[in-house]
Amino acid sequence: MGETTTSFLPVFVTLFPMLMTLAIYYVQKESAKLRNKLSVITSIITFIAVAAMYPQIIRGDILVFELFEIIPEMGFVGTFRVDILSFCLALISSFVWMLATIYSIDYMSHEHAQNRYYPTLIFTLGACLGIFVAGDFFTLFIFFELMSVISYVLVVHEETEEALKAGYKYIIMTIIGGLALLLGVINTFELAGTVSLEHTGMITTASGLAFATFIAYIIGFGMKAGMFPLHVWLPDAHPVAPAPASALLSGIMLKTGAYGLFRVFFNVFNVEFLQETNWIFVVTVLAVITILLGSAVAITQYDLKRRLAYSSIGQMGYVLLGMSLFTEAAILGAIFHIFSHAFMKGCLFICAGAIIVKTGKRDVRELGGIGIKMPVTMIAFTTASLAMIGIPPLNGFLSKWNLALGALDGGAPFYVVVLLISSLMNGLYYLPIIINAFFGEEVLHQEIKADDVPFKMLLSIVVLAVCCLIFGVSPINLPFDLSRMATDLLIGGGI
Amino acid sequence: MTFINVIHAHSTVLLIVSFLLFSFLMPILERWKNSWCATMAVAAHVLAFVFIGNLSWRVFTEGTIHYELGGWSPPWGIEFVVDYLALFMLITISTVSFLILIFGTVDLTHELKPKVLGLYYTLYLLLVGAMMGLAVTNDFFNMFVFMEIAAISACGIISVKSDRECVEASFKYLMLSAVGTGCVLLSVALLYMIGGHLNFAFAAAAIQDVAHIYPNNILVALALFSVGFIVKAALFPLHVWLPDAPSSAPSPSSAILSGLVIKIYTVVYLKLLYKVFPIELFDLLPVFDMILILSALSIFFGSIFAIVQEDIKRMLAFSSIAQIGYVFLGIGLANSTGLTGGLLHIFNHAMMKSMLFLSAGAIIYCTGIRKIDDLKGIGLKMPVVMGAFTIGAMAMVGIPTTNGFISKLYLALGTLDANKHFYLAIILISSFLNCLYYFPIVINAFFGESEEEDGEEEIQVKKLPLRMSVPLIILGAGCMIFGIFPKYILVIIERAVEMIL
Amino acid sequence: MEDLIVRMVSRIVVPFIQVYGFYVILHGHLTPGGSFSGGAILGSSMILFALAFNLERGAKKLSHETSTIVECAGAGWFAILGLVGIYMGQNFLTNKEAGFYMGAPGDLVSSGAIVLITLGLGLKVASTVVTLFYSLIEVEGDAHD
Amino acid sequence: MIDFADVAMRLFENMYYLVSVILFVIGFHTMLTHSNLIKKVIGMNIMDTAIFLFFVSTGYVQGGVAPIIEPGVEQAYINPLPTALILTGIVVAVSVTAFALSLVVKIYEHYGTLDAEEIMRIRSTES
Amino acid sequence: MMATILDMLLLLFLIVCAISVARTRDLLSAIIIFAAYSLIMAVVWQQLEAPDIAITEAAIGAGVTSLLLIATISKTRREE
Amino acid sequence: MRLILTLIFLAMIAFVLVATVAEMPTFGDPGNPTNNEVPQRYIEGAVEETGALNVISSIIMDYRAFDTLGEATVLFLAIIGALATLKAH
Repeated sequence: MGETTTSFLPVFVTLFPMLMTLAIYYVQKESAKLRNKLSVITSIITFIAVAAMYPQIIRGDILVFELFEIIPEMGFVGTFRVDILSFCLALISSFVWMLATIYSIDYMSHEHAQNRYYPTLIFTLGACLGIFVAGDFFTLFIFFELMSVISYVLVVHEETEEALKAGYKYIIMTIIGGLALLLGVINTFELAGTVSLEHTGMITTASGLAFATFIAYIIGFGMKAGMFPLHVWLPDAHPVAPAPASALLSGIMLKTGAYGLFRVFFNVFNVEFLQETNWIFVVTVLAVITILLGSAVAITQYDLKRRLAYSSIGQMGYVLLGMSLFTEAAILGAIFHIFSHAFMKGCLFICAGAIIVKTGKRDVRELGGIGIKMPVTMIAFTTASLAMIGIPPLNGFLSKWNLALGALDGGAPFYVVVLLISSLMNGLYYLPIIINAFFGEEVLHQEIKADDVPFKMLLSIVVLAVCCLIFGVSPINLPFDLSRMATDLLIGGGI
Repeated sequence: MTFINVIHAHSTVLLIVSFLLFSFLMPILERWKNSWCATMAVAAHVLAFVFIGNLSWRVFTEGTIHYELGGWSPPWGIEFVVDYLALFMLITISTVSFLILIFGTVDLTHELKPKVLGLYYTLYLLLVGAMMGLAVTNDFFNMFVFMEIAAISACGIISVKSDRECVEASFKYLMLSAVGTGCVLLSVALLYMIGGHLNFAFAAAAIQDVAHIYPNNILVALALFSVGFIVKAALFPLHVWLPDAPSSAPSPSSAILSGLVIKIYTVVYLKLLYKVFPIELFDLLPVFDMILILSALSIFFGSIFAIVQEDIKRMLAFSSIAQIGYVFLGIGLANSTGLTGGLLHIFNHAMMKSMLFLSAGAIIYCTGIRKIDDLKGIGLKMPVVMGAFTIGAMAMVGIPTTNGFISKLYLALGTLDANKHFYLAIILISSFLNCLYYFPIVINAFFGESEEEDGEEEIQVKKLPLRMSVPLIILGAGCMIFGIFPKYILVIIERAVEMIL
Repeated sequence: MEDLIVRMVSRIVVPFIQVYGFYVILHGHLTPGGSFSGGAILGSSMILFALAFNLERGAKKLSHETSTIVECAGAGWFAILGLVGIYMGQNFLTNKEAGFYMGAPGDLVSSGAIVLITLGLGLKVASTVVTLFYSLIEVEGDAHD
Repeated sequence: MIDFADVAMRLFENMYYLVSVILFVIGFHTMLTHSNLIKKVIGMNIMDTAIFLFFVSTGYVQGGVAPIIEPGVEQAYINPLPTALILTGIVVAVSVTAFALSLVVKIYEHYGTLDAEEIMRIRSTES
Repeated sequence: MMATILDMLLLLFLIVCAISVARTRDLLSAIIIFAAYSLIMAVVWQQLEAPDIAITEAAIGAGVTSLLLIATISKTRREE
Repeated sequence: MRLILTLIFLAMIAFVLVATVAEMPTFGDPGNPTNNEVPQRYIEGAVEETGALNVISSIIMDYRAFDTLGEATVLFLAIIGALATLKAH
């Protein structure tokens, strides 16, 4: 076990993007190019800063920093704390964010209001990392709300009627979730007297208030994670955003909810307590419904991005299911699925963006023959789709395998069936797109030139697709090792 | 006997007298040179900052300051007391009213006829002076006099606008104020009858002694006090004057009415409730529970009414009813966390609501639009104003890093400390309702498309003068700063709460 | 009101009322009455005068210019007398300790600041009453300035 | 069981208080329910005088005289404090009345009526 | 005892005046009744040994307030 | 309906207040709580301390002179308010 060391890095990765937002905001008056460069550089530096924590984290150290005291006597002290779980999430977020930012430069070049887009994107990065590196629930809550509210701007970027409607739904649900989360945090503080993530098992006596706290957390984080009854905002909000923003919304921001639930299950409560009271069963059931419903509805959708959005709901169900089963393999699967899904869904969404930009078509039935016109994009899309379905050498398989193992360990083969069914359904809605793209008859694409999208877009697409490929069943699998370490930490109760 | 010594010894009274003297001078000055009035009003505020600076230094180093007017010791003469609570109010009032005034120096030339400007500043100074007097006074009858000064001047700054709604709203406010002050005076009489003292401290001691002989007197007095102050503070069932008054008045008047005037009565009520009335009385009558119920109704209905409003200032006025409910909630919780939240909300809401009213005023100044639906696409044309409005809206909803969040957090913890979960739900629900009526405005302003693009001309936007934008920026920054570093104001509030309980 | 009798009577009566008003003001510290009642009597006498003759002539007796100055001066006078207390090293509005001439109890000129304040306030109240009456009764067109 | 005779006796003894309370309610009623604005103002005045009467009554002492000291004469005086306060109160009341009346004049100029309900109707039809 | 009966009569008058002010439809009459009310009030205050207020009430309550009210109805209207 | 409600409301107020009257200290009783050291000092000390024979004058102009300053301010305000209202329109 490592020791606790004070490090400024966690604060840096949060505040640096936020401060750079100002710089970007001022630079953009001078030149758009400089703004784009600055955004990319910011995201790269942030990624490097996150990665720089790796040597210490891998030793098992925990990095802490106390920035300022807001209300000290209420445990409201703006602390930052990075352990292996936080690091996993921060790493994947900053990585995907970096790629999405690079992708944005070409993708957004024809869009309006870029001056609003880039500062928002970078600020959201800071807020999102803030959630992962926060050291207490109050700080976490602050960054959570900041991220939710600021990302509203990303959702409504298009400013169409549809986007505004979806955005309104999003902001309303976000506020409800935020309030529920606030309720949970306040209740925790009331019951435990602390909200710091140093502690585990803050609440271990069952009471009405404790249950209310549990439910409040489920609502608050589940809202963000797209859990079944609270997912209603998701299929509207994700498709209307610009493609890189959708990729981030689906790939990263959904994970903030999952991360929060991890913290709730293992820090606020603990495994024994949740199993004893059977409260966790609520989450398990909802997760199963989420998986089945997300996958089933996705089949009925013909809008490409909408289909991907529903697929996200289903995939988040895996993560929720994994974390609620509480066996080692299941948790490993859940954490690894966070990585996998970030790669896969990030890739899929930006591919979709590339397709839409190129063809102007959103309907999956009209994409016949696109694979020949845009070979690289479609190959990447295919890789990610296959990973989604869970075809063996790809990363999606590895996470599902572990989840299934976990379910069997927990003596609940029923969940394996669920996983299988959902994989089947994944196949049902991904394969037709791919088949149609490569073998379908070419419709209405005569005017499109047979060249792929610009280099910067391709770069991101390819990198993500390669990640799906190599972080599958391969001997050198950094995400898997990190997930294993995080699982050890969670199961060992050594947070 | 240097000048510094004089300020040091008499800053309590000089603070109020300087406002009175400046306003007495104003009408003469106005005849001589009209343009100096605004400068005079600003000068009065700057002078007040000097006195308040001195007072805060003394309060922090020496503790509570007692000032005996005319040199007569308390039971015989009037006494001013500056404790942490009063200091807190003084700071709030002086800062916010100063910023509103700076804004008003431009806005008023647009909203009012030039010949009433001098009179407006006179009324404004008297209102501010009276509020400060209410904060420091420790005498029942003196309180009554200050209440009347505040009432008439508050009505005056509504009716100076040449708009017929203004006169009517002002009259309504005046009548209800008269009911309020009448009730307060009657209850002062009831308390004087059995206590024989007018000084708060002496009256409290005397009433404590006779509480078992005349319990009904005290109860009726308490009920009348409550009615009087609830009318003045515009809590739910007796709020009828509020929506009319600030929505028709000139924007600086609306800001000061909604931001400060209703708060000062709340603080006076708080002071009386905790300091004067004997504790065992509250066993006979569940006063705090009644306050809680009223505040819950106020929070709920204020928000509901605000949702259906079309006029932006009217919506803000209804929102004030909801927000004053929070303050009363803090009072009713009667524990230190809740009370801290309530007092903090006084300060925070003073900043947020004045900022919102001022930005509404700036919108009206620049474009002439009052209807919420017409505000589409205005955000990019006036970024400072709508930026301030957005911060205000976020603070109202209670998004973290804004000050509204901190006070709601304290209130929420207070409800849990008092074991009253129902009110926690009320707080959360009302935050949600706030979001329902504040966010559409912001969304429309920034993302909405202006509808009359074809054919009709674009919205004409005047340039925002510096003196209007600076107060908005300061208030906006204040909302953020006190959202992240609330401890600078909590230092005072916590001591005030300690002293009250 | 062009009635001759009313005019004659008021011409005779008004000076007496005014003298009585002044008496009430000046003897405020010795007998019942004081600045407010005396001021009101004084003001009413002027209103009576104005009503008996006509409003324009009455208005000339006390223009808005003058009344405003009297108003402000009356209130300011009070505050300044209070500041004398501070100047003398005492608290605000101190009377005896601040060194005002106290005289012998019962004299007309006695009791220090009380007489001075009463006098100032009495005039102020008188002018207030008159101004209020005029501002209410004045016709829209020839209002002010 | 309440002794009604005793209560009646108490009420008779406290006749001034009783009357001022009744006047208060009458004034309150006039002020709140009459739609005529001038009546409202008069009602306010009645309410105020009722309160003043109440306040001054608290200072009355049986057999006392007005507190104008005749040096050398020993006698009981009434409590001067309420009287002094109410002196202030009356002036405050007249100020409020004056201001309210100036508003009434302007309301009449704008709306052409003094009836509060009529004004409400005019406002609602316009907006 | 005489004093008490006088007090009672005065107070009764007060109530009667107050009610009739509220009931009278003619505003000028109402104002005159209100002036009478104030004058009775002045006497009541004399009964309460408060001559200062008695004088003030007579001058301000009955005099000034009535004058202002009459000025107002002269600018507006007499009927309710 | 509204009238009846108002009347009921007023009757309630009246009842409460009248009920309170029955329990108040007796009118004019020299032993009432109001007759404490405060008026005593005013009556005994006024002539010497303020020089005024009329105790009421000495109270409003000296002991509690600040109230009177406030009252003068209210009068001043009434005029300013009335002028502002009348000039504005």
